[in-house]
Amino acid sequence: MGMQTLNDTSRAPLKHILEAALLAAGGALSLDHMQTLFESEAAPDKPALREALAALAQDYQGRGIEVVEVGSGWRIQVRDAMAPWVSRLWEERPGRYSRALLETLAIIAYRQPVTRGEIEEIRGVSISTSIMRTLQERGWIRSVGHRDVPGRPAMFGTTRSFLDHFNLKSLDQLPSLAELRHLDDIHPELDLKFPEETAGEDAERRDADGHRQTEH
Amino acid sequence: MGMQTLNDTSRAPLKHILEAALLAAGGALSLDHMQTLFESEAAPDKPALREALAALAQDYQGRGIEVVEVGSGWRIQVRDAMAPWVSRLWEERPGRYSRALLETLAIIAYRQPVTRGEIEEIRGVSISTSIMRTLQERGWIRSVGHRDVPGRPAMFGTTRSFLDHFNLKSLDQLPSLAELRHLDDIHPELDLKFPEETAGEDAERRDADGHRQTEH
Amino acid sequence: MGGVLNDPADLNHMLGETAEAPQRATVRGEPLAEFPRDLYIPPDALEVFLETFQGPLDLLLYLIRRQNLDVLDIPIASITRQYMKYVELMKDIRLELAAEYLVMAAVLAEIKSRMLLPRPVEAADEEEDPRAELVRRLQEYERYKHAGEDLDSLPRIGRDVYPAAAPAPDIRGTRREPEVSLQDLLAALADVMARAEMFTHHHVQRETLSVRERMTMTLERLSADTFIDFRSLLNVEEGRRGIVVSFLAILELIKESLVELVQAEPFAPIYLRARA
Repeated sequence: MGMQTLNDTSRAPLKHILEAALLAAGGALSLDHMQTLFESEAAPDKPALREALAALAQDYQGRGIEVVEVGSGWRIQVRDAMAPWVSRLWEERPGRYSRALLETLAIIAYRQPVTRGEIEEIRGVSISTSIMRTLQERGWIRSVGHRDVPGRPAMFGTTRSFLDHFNLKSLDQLPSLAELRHLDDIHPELDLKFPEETAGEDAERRDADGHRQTEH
Repeated sequence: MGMQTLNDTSRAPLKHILEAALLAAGGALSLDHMQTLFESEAAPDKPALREALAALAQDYQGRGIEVVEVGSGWRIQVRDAMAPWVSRLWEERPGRYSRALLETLAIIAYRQPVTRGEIEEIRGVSISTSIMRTLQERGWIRSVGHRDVPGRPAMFGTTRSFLDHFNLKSLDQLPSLAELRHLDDIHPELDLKFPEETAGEDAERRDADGHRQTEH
Repeated sequence: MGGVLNDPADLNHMLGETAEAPQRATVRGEPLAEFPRDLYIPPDALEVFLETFQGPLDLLLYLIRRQNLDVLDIPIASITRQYMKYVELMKDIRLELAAEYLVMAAVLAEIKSRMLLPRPVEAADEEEDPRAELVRRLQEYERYKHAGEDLDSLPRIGRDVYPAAAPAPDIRGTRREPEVSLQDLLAALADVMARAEMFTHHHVQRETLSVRERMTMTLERLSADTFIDFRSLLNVEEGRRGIVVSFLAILELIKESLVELVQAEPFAPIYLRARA
């Protein structure tokens, strides 16, 4: 391990080490992972890493790249403004995702943990095995346990790679779901409700909120 | 995507477009390829590209990355000086040694010089060659001679590196076998002390031990 | 719409439907279920249909939305009729329609019949609207349909997001050696000793450990080729204890026939060498 004694951040500024590591990784690195790049006694603490990343982000102002935080950590990526040129690097247009795949992924993202049966119930059709396989192979979903019902079906949840892929830092950043309305809502002028009824509705709405929170 | 059809390099300096493209490509781009990123009438000529690349190279002075010309074009790469940190990105996680290896090492430490056959006798099972090789490669044991019996088996003893690794001045600092019976109570920091110092604590430890045992 | 699919309107034209479908002639409140007999069905109709609609819920939503109806107040008779028209058409061209479409047809028929039953005025409040469950499912599906579209519009790697990467110097991934603590080592020893029942014989003591260590050190200094002066193995600077340890080590080595001892005559220097 002779070379490691060179881990001398006095000569290489931390931000430049991180820049090199992030570019070499070609994807997101967590702060924990960044720390493992240093000898244990020389490892910068997390505030120091954050500070260096902020400094790097500052350096990138007005440039074609940026430092962003996504699900599994930090990465350097090309700015939107560069897309006109950069998108021409590849002749093939990126493939589109089928509606079935997107809807399935959306249900898993918003309702996790959720079983395949539950997804099918919401979509009203059976889900092809290839969609579940594709989502797992891409590393966007994974089995997170089994529902304690007959058959013990696997429950699925999304992964950090899913967040990375869609440029999200956390599930909170997903657009919010449309609210459900109730049959009674259609003739509000006729519904001279009793307080109990309204209270009940409020409770239901709160329920829906609470539900959202467990999803995240 | 509603991208600018203008490819307006007046707003994005050419060197930043090239930087974004080279980093998005993650490898070398030829000057011809770089030109295809622009609308044909807006495409910079090769001297302009070279000039922008030179400017970028200038910007990277003192940083962890560099612009270099390689066979297939130009690329941005991580500087060699960053190897100590960057190489750790792909480092295998340190594994764990098997119980068999640790037992073998312990027997060698306590019974040296000892032959493989003698270790096998104590452990009651044969020892794989790979264990002996691993311990030798690690520099913790070495052959110190041959036992004068049929087959002249090598005898093994521990090395100075072994002592260094376990932060021992000499083998004396290892607890005696009798003490090992109370292993649960041996704390690493006590193990590092000289016999004279531990003598008093031994008594204490035995006390504590008796106490613990009544609890169980 | 994610734009993944052909516009459902295409299919609509194919079916001879228009957005004004509800305004068509009706008999006793029921529309005339007429199909153009000579309707041209393109050979890829199955794909178009299956790709256009994700299932019965999606088809129903389409029928509701294209007429700007409120999902909470579905004209169930009219929607059922339109839905059945699609299902019949699919059957006519012998598409293997997913069973879910037929199940939904039954559900719609059931709701329709329940809607027709006269309900006692007092009971009307407690009794749930027969459409309630369907409405819930439609809304539930619709929100995830939109969520899927939202997901599709998020920037994503490969289409809108380009992670930056740079080749790194060509280094062999260094292998980190496993860590071993003294604790691990001693635990291993305690185990093996317990197995070997060596605790019962107290013949290995701390003292012999240093002798054992000295045996190793002594052997390292000896070779089979040359003799070494016995005295050079005893370091006076180590003091009395050190000399005793060295001496015991040498005796032990002799006992184990590991070294050879040579003395030319009484009181002459003693020489040692490793046994060849």
